[in-house]
Amino acid sequence: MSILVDRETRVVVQGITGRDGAFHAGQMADYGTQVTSGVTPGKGGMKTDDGIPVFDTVRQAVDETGANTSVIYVPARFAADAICEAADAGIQLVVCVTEGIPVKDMVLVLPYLRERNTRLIGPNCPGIISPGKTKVGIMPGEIHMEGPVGVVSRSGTLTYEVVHHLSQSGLGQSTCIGIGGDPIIGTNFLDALELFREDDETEAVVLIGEIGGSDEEEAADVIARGYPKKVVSFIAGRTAPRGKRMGHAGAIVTGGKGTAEEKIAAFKKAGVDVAETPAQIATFVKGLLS
Amino acid sequence: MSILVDRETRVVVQGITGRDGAFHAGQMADYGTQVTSGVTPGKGGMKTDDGIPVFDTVRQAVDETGANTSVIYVPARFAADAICEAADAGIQLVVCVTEGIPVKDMVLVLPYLRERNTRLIGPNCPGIISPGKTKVGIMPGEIHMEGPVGVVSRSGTLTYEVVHHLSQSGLGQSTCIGIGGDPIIGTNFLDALELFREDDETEAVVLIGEIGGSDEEEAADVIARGYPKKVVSFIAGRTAPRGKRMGHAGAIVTGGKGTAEEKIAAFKKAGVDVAETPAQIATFVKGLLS
Amino acid sequence: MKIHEADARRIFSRHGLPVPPSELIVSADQAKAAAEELGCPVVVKAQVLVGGRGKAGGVKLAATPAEAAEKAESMLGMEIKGLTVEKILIAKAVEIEHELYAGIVIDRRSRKPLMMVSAAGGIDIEEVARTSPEKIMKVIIDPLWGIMPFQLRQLQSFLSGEREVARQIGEALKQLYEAFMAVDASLAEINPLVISPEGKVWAIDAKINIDDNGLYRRSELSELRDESAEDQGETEARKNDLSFVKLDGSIGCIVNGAGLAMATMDMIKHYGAKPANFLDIGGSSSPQKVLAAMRIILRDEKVKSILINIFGGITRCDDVAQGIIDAKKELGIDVPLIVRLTGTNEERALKMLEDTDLITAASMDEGVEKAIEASRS
Amino acid sequence: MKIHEADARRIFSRHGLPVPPSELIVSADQAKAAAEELGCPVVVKAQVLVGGRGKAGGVKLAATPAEAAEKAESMLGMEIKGLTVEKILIAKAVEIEHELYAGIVIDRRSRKPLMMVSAAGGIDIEEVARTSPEKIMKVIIDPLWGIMPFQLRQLQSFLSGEREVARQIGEALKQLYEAFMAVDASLAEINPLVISPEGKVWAIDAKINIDDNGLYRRSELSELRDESAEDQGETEARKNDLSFVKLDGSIGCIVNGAGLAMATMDMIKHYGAKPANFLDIGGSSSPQKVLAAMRIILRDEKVKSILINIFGGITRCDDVAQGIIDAKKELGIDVPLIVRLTGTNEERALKMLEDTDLITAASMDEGVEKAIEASRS
Repeated sequence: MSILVDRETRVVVQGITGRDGAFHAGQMADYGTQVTSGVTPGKGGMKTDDGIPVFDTVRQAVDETGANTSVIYVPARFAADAICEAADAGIQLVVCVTEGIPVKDMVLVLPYLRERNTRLIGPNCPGIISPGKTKVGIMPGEIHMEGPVGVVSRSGTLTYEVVHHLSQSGLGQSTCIGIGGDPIIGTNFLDALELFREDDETEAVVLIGEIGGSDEEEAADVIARGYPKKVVSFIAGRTAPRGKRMGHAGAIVTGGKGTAEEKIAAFKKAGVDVAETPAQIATFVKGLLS
Repeated sequence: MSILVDRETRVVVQGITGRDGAFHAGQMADYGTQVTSGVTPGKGGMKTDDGIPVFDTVRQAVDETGANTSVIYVPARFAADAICEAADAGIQLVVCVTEGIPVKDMVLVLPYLRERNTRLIGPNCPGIISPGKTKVGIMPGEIHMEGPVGVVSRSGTLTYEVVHHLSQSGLGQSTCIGIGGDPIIGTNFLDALELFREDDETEAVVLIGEIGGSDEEEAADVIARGYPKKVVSFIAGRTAPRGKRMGHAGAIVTGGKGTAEEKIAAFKKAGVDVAETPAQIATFVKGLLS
Repeated sequence: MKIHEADARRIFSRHGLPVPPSELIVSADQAKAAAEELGCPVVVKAQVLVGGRGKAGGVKLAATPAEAAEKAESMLGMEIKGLTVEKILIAKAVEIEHELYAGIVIDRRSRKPLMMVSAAGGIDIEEVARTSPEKIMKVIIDPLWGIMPFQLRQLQSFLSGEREVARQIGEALKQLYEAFMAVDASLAEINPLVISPEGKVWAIDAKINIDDNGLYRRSELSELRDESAEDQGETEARKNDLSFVKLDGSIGCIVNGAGLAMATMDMIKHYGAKPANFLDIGGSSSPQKVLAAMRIILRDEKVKSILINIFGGITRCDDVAQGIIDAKKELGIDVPLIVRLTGTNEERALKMLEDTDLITAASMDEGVEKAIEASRS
Repeated sequence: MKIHEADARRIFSRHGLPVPPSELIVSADQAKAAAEELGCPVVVKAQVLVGGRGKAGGVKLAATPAEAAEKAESMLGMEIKGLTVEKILIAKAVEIEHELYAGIVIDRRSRKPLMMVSAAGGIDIEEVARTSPEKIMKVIIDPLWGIMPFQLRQLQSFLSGEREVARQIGEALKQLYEAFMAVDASLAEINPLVISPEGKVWAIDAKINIDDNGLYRRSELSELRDESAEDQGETEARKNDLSFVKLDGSIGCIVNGAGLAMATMDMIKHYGAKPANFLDIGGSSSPQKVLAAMRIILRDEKVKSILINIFGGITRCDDVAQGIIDAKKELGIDVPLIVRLTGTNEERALKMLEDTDLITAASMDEGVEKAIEASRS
């Protein structure tokens, strides 16, 4: 059993008639994901070029197709409502790819999800993939391979880079979760570590952090208190200047807090190997697993 | 172990310098309740005539006296804030005696409590008593006696009447909970039944309902599905006209829903004895327990 | 608290709902002037706080100002379910293609506002709920977030397949919710919400009940209370902080606590008689309240005996006893009083009543039986 | 987005905060007139978007209109931390008895707004937090309920033992929170919030940062952006939907994805050189974006080579290749370009670039090493 998603995952794509939604619905289906349905208000009744039925509301999609997981590609200003709609329709896992959602919206959305026991991945994230089983998001499926390494990351392409190295070194992945680059996200490092803790397919975890916030420090704390799997980490942004946002809304050192040095120190203190380059991650994991 | 409160309960009285708060703080202390502290904003630092220390905020009261249960006597317009203050300070059980709180306030308060895992009894209720151990509320302590009967009721004085009969018949009470007469309350019959279910001090439960809403019907449903204790019920308002509020904000038959007949039928269907008069309740319980 | 349609329309308008223009009038002349100003046809609507006024002849269409005057004339002073028509609303008539229903209440089960809509409007919604539940859509609104865009989309597309009409409906539902919350309503209803042949949405009726407990926040709303729609006793009770409901039996009741008061009524029935009223003097009683309670009950000539049933807790029995003594002095009571007092300060109370001609009872059962007996003698 | 004090004061005022009256001026004459109108003494405050302007001489007291003019004159055109003073705020001075601090940010851990107050105001609050944490009180605000009365009582009684002063502080904190939420702020700060000798509370400074993602909701706020406070490249990047941060090294970088872009910078450092910039072309790239990125980077004369590091996912490598070709044609690039392209449409891209003089690299490590080497030759 992989975490969060597996072959039984039944996906509804919110914003399926948009450019990104349409493209990735097809990509996911090609990868083998059960893309059961899509939602675009006002376009209910049509089918996509890939033959996926489109509904006006998530509730209809759930009722008609048994979707249990949603992936969201709607524009930022409609995304918070789309997330809540999914939760209200009983969707248990929502992956929000959309970037640029106001922080205030997320602050209001998260308690709504919590009340409904819905887990959110993202926003502003590449999604989640359990190689060989299913992918829900936008990551290129072909660079992944099945195996024992769990990956959790705040970034998108940097994760692809790391996964690429892992696969090339023969290290497959159990599940890769892109938790997103925003300051306020639904699932953080701690949550992901807890999921991997119990996952018997996962033998080692790669944690790819970056400057901003203190999620990495909190993860290091948890590992220091006893974590049953090997962990290798990487922190992006050692050379980032203070007070400047580095692309991701969450990647900023403010008031001297959230620096790469602090995070690296916390991991080292917790006994976690911290790689200097993406390629080194694979080397470290290989060493730990052999 | 009684439910919700026991000898270890440490009470803070919110609104302790008001007429009702002051009087009942003394009454509770006389009964043996550990009344640790009181709160009235702006009066922190003083002591009541009974020597109970007064604080400006619940947080201070909790920090200084280890209070874990609050009982609220503040006026209706300040009650919602008082309830939230207690929850925010880490109080796990809040008993709100105050009557006349707008429904909208309660609708907003309940999710706040839920997020903080705080249980509310009431509002507009007499409170809770575990005879011989502690009382948190306004009921006359002397009519109660220790014993095996759990009592849960939407009303105040009617409960006293029933308890009076029980005690006179030699049937003591494990815990009596007045859940309150408002339409929106923190703890309802179902919640109380679940608490009594596991309570090894309780052998039988008396459920005193009234017209309005469908809490009684839901309780009957639960009992019908299998409840490990004997239950006797009573429904007030058989002679109440439709569409008229009978004192309690929640006691009203609207749109033909919430009648005494429906409730009585539901209990009978669930195999629960329904008493015709308060005195009969004690007779029924006696029969069931002998 | 129920408020008149005219007031509810004003609240709806303030929140942007599409309510046709109207004027409130009290004479046939005013009706004519209003109809001229608004432009005919107009609807002439009796302002009474009861349902079913349409069937009772309280709603009429008028094609000309003269007709409006005539219909208003015949409606003014008319009785509808015991209430006299004193005011009339003259509203611009709207052509109707479809009638929908939209309403909000506080749902006790979810503890949240619940919006209910139906494509079958203009008729009794409870009837629709019973016979054709599939014609109704309900959504629970989380007041922390308000009604959400996705919920409006669900509701509006359930009510209309036409994009522009659906948009207007969604807008109206949002405004209805805002009005509901703004006035601390316990019910807000548009029945019917209509679609005109040109595809314009109108709220042509308006009903709002307000939570009395929330009135302190908006004193201007308190002024909307129409005491003429209440029993005189209820008005007086409210002013004295009592809960009173008039019934048609012969045994008056004064009780502390709503549950005990209902149980007292039920027991009167159980023993074969009928209660004359529900009356709860509440928690912190005082002699004045008992006096007021007695005055209200004595106004009912059907009352043959009065039972005072008190289980003292916060209520002090001596306060009640003092109230009874005062009442006997001031009101000249000529029906038997049966008194059952137990609890706080019981002994002092019984001593106070020792030299009176009251009938005392040791239990509620005994009190009820004695009250019935006394009412028959 | 940072906005000027004058704009933040206006937002605070609109939400009822007690902000002393002020005028924004651009000349000494205007300063004099403003001081006359407001009444002296006044404070002359340079409007620049950096902290520490007080220490840099950007805040002065003036006892007379003439002095205000004089101080404004000397301040206009002055440089503070690289920014030129172009506007000045003339604000009525208030007497100060105590200086407090009040600020709100979004707390990442609780995912909610966090209000922080301190009786030690007027100075660097991070310094206070480090050295005297007991002087700070923090409360987490649940935005679904807003800041609650009990929280205001906690905060105000922490800041003042005087009832009336505490009441004013509570009021101000509530308004600060309302302003924070109303503009989608990521930070709102009053430092200092002062108490005058007469016990009146004043917000004499105002700072607001706004969440760029929320700007679409209030277009009037977008106009408060001061582009003169930004690097020219940053402004241009924002208009082209790129993320760009200027640094002081010699290796330009064009990368897709913020994490990969940071990792690229870090790796340049790791291999012994310094990056000239952070640049993320984002997800759905286009040739135009690559062209704009190239133009921005080439403006920096310190740049000795440019590394293009793309891991194609949504980003299509052929789009990037087209952008490079366009840039070479249009911009006349005279520094070496090192290209690492992998992922979506990689092969097509490499074919497109076959006949150019670009240096290609098979991996990120190789790309970085070649870029450093090229920069040194």
